[in-house]
Amino acid sequence: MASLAEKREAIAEEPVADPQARPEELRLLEALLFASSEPLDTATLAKRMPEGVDVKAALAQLQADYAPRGVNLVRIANKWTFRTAGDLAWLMTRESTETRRLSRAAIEVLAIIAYHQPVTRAEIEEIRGVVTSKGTLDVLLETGWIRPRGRRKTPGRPLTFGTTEAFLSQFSLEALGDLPGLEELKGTGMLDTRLPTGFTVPTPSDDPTLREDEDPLEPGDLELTLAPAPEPESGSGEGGDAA
Amino acid sequence: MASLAEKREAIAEEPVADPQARPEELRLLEALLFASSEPLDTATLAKRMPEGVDVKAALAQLQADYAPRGVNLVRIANKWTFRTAGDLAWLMTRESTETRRLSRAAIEVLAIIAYHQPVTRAEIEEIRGVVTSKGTLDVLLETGWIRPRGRRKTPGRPLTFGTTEAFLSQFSLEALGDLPGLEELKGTGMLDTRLPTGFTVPTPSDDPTLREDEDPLEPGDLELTLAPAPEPESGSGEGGDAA
Amino acid sequence: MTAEILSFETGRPTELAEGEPALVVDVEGYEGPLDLLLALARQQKVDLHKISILALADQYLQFIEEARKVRLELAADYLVMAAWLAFLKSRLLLPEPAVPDGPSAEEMATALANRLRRLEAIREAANRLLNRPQLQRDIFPRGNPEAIAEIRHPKYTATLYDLLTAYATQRQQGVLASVHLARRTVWSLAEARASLERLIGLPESEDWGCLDEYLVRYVAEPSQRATVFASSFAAALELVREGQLELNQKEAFAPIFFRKRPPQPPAAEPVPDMTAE
Repeated sequence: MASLAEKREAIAEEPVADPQARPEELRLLEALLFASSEPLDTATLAKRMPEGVDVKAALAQLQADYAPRGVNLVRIANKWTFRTAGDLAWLMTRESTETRRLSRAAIEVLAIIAYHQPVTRAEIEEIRGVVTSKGTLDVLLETGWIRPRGRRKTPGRPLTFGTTEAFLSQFSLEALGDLPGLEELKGTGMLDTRLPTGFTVPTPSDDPTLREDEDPLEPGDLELTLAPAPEPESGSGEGGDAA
Repeated sequence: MASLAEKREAIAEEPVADPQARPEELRLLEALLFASSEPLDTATLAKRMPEGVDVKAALAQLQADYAPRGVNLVRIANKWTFRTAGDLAWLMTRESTETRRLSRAAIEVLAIIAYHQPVTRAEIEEIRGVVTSKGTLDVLLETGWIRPRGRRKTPGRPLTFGTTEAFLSQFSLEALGDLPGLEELKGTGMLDTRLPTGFTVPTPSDDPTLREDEDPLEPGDLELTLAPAPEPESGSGEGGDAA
Repeated sequence: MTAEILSFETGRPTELAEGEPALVVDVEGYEGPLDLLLALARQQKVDLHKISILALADQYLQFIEEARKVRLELAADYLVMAAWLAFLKSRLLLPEPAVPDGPSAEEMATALANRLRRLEAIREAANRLLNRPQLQRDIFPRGNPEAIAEIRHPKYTATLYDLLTAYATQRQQGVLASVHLARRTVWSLAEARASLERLIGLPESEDWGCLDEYLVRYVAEPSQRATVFASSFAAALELVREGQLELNQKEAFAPIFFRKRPPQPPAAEPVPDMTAE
C-alpha cells in the first residue's frame, strides 16, 4: 500500500514537472481560501502572498479554474470564498422521512371526506360544526390520501374532495365500499344505538366519474390546492415559478 | 450591490463553454467533499451519486486532479477529505490556532500506544522504565487520539489502549501501516515488548476487533478512564512520571 | 531466564499518594533510570549494539554517586538500578560459574542493551511522528464547511380505527348539538340595565355596595365573567348619566362601589320615580 507520505512526495514533484500548470500563488490562494473560516478580502489575501503577486489577477484566474467545478470561487460583499456550485444545491440536502400522527381534526376531516365524498369544504364544516383550517386540508392533501376531484355546480363553484387509491392502501381497504355502514358502526359500539331514526351514514363511493352536480377541475386547480408550496428547495429563486 | 444570485449566474455561464471538461460525478464528489466538515467514506459518497458511477475511479481521478493544487484530496482511515497541501504549512501557520503542546512524556506514551497497540499501561511502563502518571494518559485521552479499547485477559484485567481515527487524521496517516519507520521497527524486533521473541510478528493494529487476549470494555470503563477530570497540563505534571 | 530482569522491571516505583512529600525525583531532568542510561549510552557515541555495558554501568554508578553528594535523597528507582548495575558489573567481571545460575551476565547485559535500543527506537519513532504534517498545524481542513440541510418528509400515519372512531364521534356530536340550544354567551346591555334597575329599586341600595360582588351572582360560569362585567359597567355609566346612580372607585382597578343616588334638592325629578317600572 502506497503510504500517504509517498503520495505527498509524488505530489510535490509534479509541479516541478510542469511548473506552468499550477503557479504557486494559485496554490497558496486556494489553500488560504479553503482553510479560512470566513470569506477573505483581497487585501488580507495580498498580505499573505509573496511580494509582487497580482492577487486580483490570480483570483480571477482561480475563479475561472473553479467555474466548471462542483465548487466555485465566489465573491460575497467583496470577500472571496469557496462555495458549492449553485446548481448542486440539491446535493447539499439530505432527505429523511419522519413519521407523524395525523391530528384529530385531520382525521375527522378525512373521515368525513371518505364517507361523504364528493364533498366541499363548506359541507365538511357543516358536518363538523367547526371551521376547517387551511392547514388541515393541506396536510391531508400532502398525505396523498385525498384529492380535489371537481367543482360543485353551486355559487362560488367550490372544490369537491374525494379519497384516492393511496387512501385505500393506507387503511387496507380493498374498496371504499368496505368502510363500515351504520349498522356495522353500531355493532362495534362506535355509534350509539339510541340514535334518532333519521340518522344515516352515507354509502361511500370514490367513483371518479363526476356527479351531475360536479364540473371538472379547471387547469391550475391542482396547483392552487397545493399552494402555497412548501419550501423544500431553499434555492435562491431558481425556479422562477412566480413568474 | 450585485446579489449573490447574479454572481452565481455569471459563473454558471462559463462551464457551457466546455461541458466535457468536467464529468458531473467529479463535480458532485468535489462539492460533497468540499462542503463536509468530516471525512466521508466511499459508501456514503456512493449513496449521493447517480446510479452506475464508479465512485472509486472518480475519487482516484479527483485525487490526481487536486494533487498539484493547494488543496489535496487525501484518504484517512478509508475516508476521503480535502486538506491543504502539506508543503504550504509555512503559509498556513498563521491560521493555526494554538496547537496543543504535548509533554515529552505524553509524546512518548502516544508513540508507544501507536506502535504497540493494543497495549496496557504496564507494557508502556516497561518500555519507558518509568511509571506513567495518570495525568499523562488523561491528557492523551482528552486529545481524542487514544482510547481504551478492551481489557487484557491477564490477572488484574488491565485496560488496553489503542489509537483512534482522529489520531490518523491528526498525523495525516491513511492507515496505521503508514506510521513512520514501522517496517524498520518491525524488522529489528523492536515492537516485541516481551523480551523473548515470540512466534508472532507483532504488528500494531487499530482494528476495533478485539484480539484473542482482549476482553470487551465493561460498562463504566469509559467514564473511569476519563475521570477524574484531567488537570490542565502543567509542567509539574510531567515530573511526576519519575516519582 | 529473564526473571531477574523482570523483577527489576516490576520493581518500578509506584506513584506517590497525594500529599505525600516527594523524594528528590529530578535527576537533572532524566525521566527515570532508563532515560539516564540511554543518555549516558548516547554519550559513548556508538551504536547501541556495540555499547559497552560495563562502561555504561560505570558511568551510571559514578553519576549517581555524584548526584547523591549533592542530594542525599535520590529516587529509589535510581538506586535500585544502581544496585542492579553493580551486581551486573560484578557478574561481568567474574568468570562464569560452571553451573549456570539464572541468566548469564552476558544475557543480562544484552537484555539491558535491548531495552535501551527499544526506548531509543520508540523515541525516534515519536520524533518522526511529530514531524509529520499535523492537522491544524501544517495542514488544514475546510475552514467553513457547508452544512448539509436536512429535509424532513413527513410520513403520516393513521389507522382505520382512528378514522372510524373519529367519524362516529363526530357524527353523533352533530346529532346531539342539534337537540340543545346554544347557550347565549353574551350579556346584553339591556339585560345588564334591567338587573341594575331592579337592584337600585331595593331599599338597601341606599348604602354603598360593591358592584363586583353583586355581579358575581349573575355569572353562571367563569367564561361569562367578562361579558357580565363589561355590560354592567356600561349600563351603570348610563344610569349615572341619567342621575339614578352614583359610582365610586378609590383608584384604578380597585373595586367599584355603587349606590342609589340620594335625592338632591336641585334635582328636578324624584329619583325613585325613575326606577319605577
